[in-house]
Amino acid sequence: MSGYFKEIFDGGKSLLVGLGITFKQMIQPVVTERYPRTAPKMPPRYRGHIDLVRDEEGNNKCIACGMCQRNCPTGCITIKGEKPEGAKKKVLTFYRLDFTTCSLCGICVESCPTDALEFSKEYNLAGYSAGDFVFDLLKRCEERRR
Amino acid sequence: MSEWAADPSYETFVLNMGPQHPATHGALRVKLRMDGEYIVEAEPVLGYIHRMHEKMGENRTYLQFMPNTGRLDYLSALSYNHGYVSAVERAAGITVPERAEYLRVITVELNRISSHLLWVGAFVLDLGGFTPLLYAMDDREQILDLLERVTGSRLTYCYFRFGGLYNDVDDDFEAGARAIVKRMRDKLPMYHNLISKNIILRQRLEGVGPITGEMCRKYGATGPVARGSGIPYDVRRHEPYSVYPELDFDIPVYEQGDSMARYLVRMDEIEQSLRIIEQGLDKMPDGPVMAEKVPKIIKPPKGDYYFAVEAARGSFGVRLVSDGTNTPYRLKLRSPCFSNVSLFGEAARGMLLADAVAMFGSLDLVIPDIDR
Amino acid sequence: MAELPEIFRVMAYVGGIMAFVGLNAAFLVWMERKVAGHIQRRIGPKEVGPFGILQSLADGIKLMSKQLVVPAKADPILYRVAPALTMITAVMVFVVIPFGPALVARDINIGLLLIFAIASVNVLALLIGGWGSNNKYSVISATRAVSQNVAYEVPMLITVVTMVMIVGSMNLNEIVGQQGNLLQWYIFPWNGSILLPVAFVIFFICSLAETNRAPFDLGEAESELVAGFHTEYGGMGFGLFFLGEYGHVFVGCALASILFLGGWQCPFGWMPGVHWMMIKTYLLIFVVMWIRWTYPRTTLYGLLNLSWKVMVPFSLAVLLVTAAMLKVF
Amino acid sequence: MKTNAVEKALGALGSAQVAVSDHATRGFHLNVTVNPEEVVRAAEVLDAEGFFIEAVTGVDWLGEQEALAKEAAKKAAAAQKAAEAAAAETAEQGGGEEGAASPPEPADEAEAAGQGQEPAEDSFEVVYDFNHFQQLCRVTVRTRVPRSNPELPTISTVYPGADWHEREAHDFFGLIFTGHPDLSPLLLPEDADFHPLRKDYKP
Repeated sequence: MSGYFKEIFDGGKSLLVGLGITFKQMIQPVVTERYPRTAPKMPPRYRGHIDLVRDEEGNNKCIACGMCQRNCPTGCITIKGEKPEGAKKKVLTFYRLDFTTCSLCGICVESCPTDALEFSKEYNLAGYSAGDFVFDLLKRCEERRR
Repeated sequence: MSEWAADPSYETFVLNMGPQHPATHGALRVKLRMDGEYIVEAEPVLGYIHRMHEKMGENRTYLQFMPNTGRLDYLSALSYNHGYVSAVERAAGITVPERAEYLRVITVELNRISSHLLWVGAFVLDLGGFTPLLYAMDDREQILDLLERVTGSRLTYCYFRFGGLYNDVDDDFEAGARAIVKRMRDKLPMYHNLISKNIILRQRLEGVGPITGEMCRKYGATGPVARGSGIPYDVRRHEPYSVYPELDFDIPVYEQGDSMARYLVRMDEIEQSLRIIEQGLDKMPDGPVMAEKVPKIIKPPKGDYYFAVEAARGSFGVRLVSDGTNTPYRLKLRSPCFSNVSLFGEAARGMLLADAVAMFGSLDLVIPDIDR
Repeated sequence: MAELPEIFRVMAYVGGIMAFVGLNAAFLVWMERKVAGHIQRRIGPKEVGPFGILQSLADGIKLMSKQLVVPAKADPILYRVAPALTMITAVMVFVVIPFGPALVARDINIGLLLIFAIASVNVLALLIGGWGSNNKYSVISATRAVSQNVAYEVPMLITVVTMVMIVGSMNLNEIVGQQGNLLQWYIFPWNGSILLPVAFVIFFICSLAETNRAPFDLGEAESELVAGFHTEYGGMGFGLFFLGEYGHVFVGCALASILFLGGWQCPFGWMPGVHWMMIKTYLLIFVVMWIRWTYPRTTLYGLLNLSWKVMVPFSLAVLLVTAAMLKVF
Repeated sequence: MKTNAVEKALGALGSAQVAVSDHATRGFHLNVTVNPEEVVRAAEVLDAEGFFIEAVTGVDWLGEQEALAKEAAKKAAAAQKAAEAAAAETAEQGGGEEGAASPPEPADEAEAAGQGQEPAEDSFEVVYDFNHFQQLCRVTVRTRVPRSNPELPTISTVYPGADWHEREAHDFFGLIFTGHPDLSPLLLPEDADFHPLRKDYKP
């Protein structure tokens, strides 16, 4: 019989302790980060979609060698470049990234011989159609220069 | 209670739990033949989220398969990175510098704590308690922020490389990690008072869904499911790899084999992981994070290799059959949840629906890990 | 001015009660989400109107704008009657609840009996709803809700019988009238029998179970039965179940405050009034919500064990001790 | 240690060749190859020793035999070229010893053997992984099953856990496990008749 009362007493005590905890939590300040009003700051190594690195005058360092295109596991990068006569190195003319199939593994950034790629800090990429996620990095690079 | 359900005249009905059901945490369907609220027979149906990772492994180079490992069990993705990377290092004979191994162990243990935290929240949510999920998510957020600062991603990591890491940690990683350890140590008593000692929860879990050691052996269940049934099997101790032998931590084992035991095993594992992280941070030497001459294209010699790691849900094994080229000939991923869920059919026979949901939650299943 | 004919009084009270039930449900929806928010260290509704007040209005409009879909194989009559029935029982009970000394729709001398008669019809509504929507989950949840309410009707009535024994009448206004200031409330052991606080706790827990709330919400157990008996209901069907549930929660807490905390009596005895009744009831409703966001759900057998093995013996003990003490003193 | 106890027990099986391999470099301790019929026996032995089933899977060795045959032919051709060079050299020195004549013969037989019968039939390799909870000992049991009729007995009677692994192997490779309770597709859709992990699978 004593077990019966003891169990009820212990049970009751554990219930009251539980209430105490939630009350203590209720008094403490709220932890929500009000996203639309306060934009969160992304850490330096945050992996957004890849972007072309711009050196001082603002043009990119890419030599259109296609290393990133070959190494990408899901083949989401397509590049076109041509060699202007007289110049030694090829120049990038078209850089298309299909971000819908990119898995952000960083192999392209790693395998680029001239370190022409880096991770951007874009995080709110809402779009209405899949087309919104196909980026033309060359155009983005020029836009940022102006 | 359901013996007379055996004769065909007694009418039982089939209830579909899933593939879209709050308790299955993903696209897994369990066909329950029910007699009233008692389960006469339960049969999990898989394949709703099957992506054929093993075929992808055969037409990708070794490095290109790295992001796939993070998509298997996305809650402890770093352990899966660790398993795959170590398997290829064992095959190709690459040795990893000391600092990289320590950093790997620390980030894997942080990932294990974040996985257990999310599991505790979701598990108590299955039992009807809404609030602990939010507290667990709040603590887990700290770990995700720290790992995001280091690896760049929050859930599906691709941070390890053959021979070391993608890049070294920044300097306030150690301070961040120690702050997390301190914060978790203060918070654990709160969790125990709110959840473990709560009489309603104890009544819901004690004696519910008993799994015997023999059943674990027959079905190959590993991880907290086996350790809840009295089997002290933990790959970190049993088949020591990386720098685990130098770290001193113990393996929580409970004998009862019911849902409460599995819950307590995971809660104690959080404490052990905190100990590992602390020791790791103390013993971590300086030095390079990447082995010197790691070939650009990995071509391991012919033959087959096996490497097992202790993921948050059990022993994750990679069987790598290489034919000397730069893509694996065959890549078998032995997933822990696949074996853990296979014993649900036999274990749930004769249980009440509410208890079956509690036991299902205590198995801690991640469906993409089952379907691969 | 001349006494207005009776019909105006009835019309005023019917309008008042209907408005009150609607507003009360809207307020409780907002309050529950705010309380849940702050317990879980988040804000709760914030965007719609100042402090999110209009959130429940927005929910109401959303629910009303939804198309009323009747599942093909659902029983046409039962499916439609069930939500209405919960609403009817929720509203009818307000007839006898004394909000203020003179503010009671109909002061019937068997008020308490009327409340419990109507409240038990609510279980029927859940059963009809569950069975009518022809969905396996709903049938399971309906049978659970029935066995749960039956199990908790018994101890609740036994504690109410002890209260009636002490007070001597079932007229709610009289019950409140006899409880003057704080020291005369029936929650304190020196006012009737030494086990009155236990009676209050039992009554409160049983009212939780009656209204399918907190740890006993097996009726609409999300994680097992998807949404219990109102799985197939969308739009206002679900809305009515929701209004009904909040109506019953208010009635349960109002009864607890009437029987034990001296309804509209003021703790210090000066001007009693409807505000005291509101404060006490909404405090109790806060406790109900606080419990809901703290505990997990019990199982059916755990719940029935609690009722038959703990609640009923304790309430019988309270009954006997009270009877003995009333005889002696 | 558990390994030698198991080694003796498995050795007792008729066709088992038991090889101890180094765990550090290969990941398993015992590498056992058995005939398909012996698989259930091996499973029973390991079950008696208290092992748990870790995984069952297949490897499709399509084109292996051809590669072997080509290799053998290449080796034979190389050996023959070397023999001719040696014979030409002795002819230059005018020495007439017969010694040089002998090396070409072995080259011819190998060559003849090479093209003689058409290369042996390709096969699936079915790999069973067992491990032990208490002592560290991973045993890998392998069998070869011809690709034309990939049949072998099921071990789900001994290890119920293998039931799903075998269904998965059936999904991916088309291996037929005789005596299996229900060999319907597990991960692939119900009406799947293709086997993705076969090397000759065209999506």
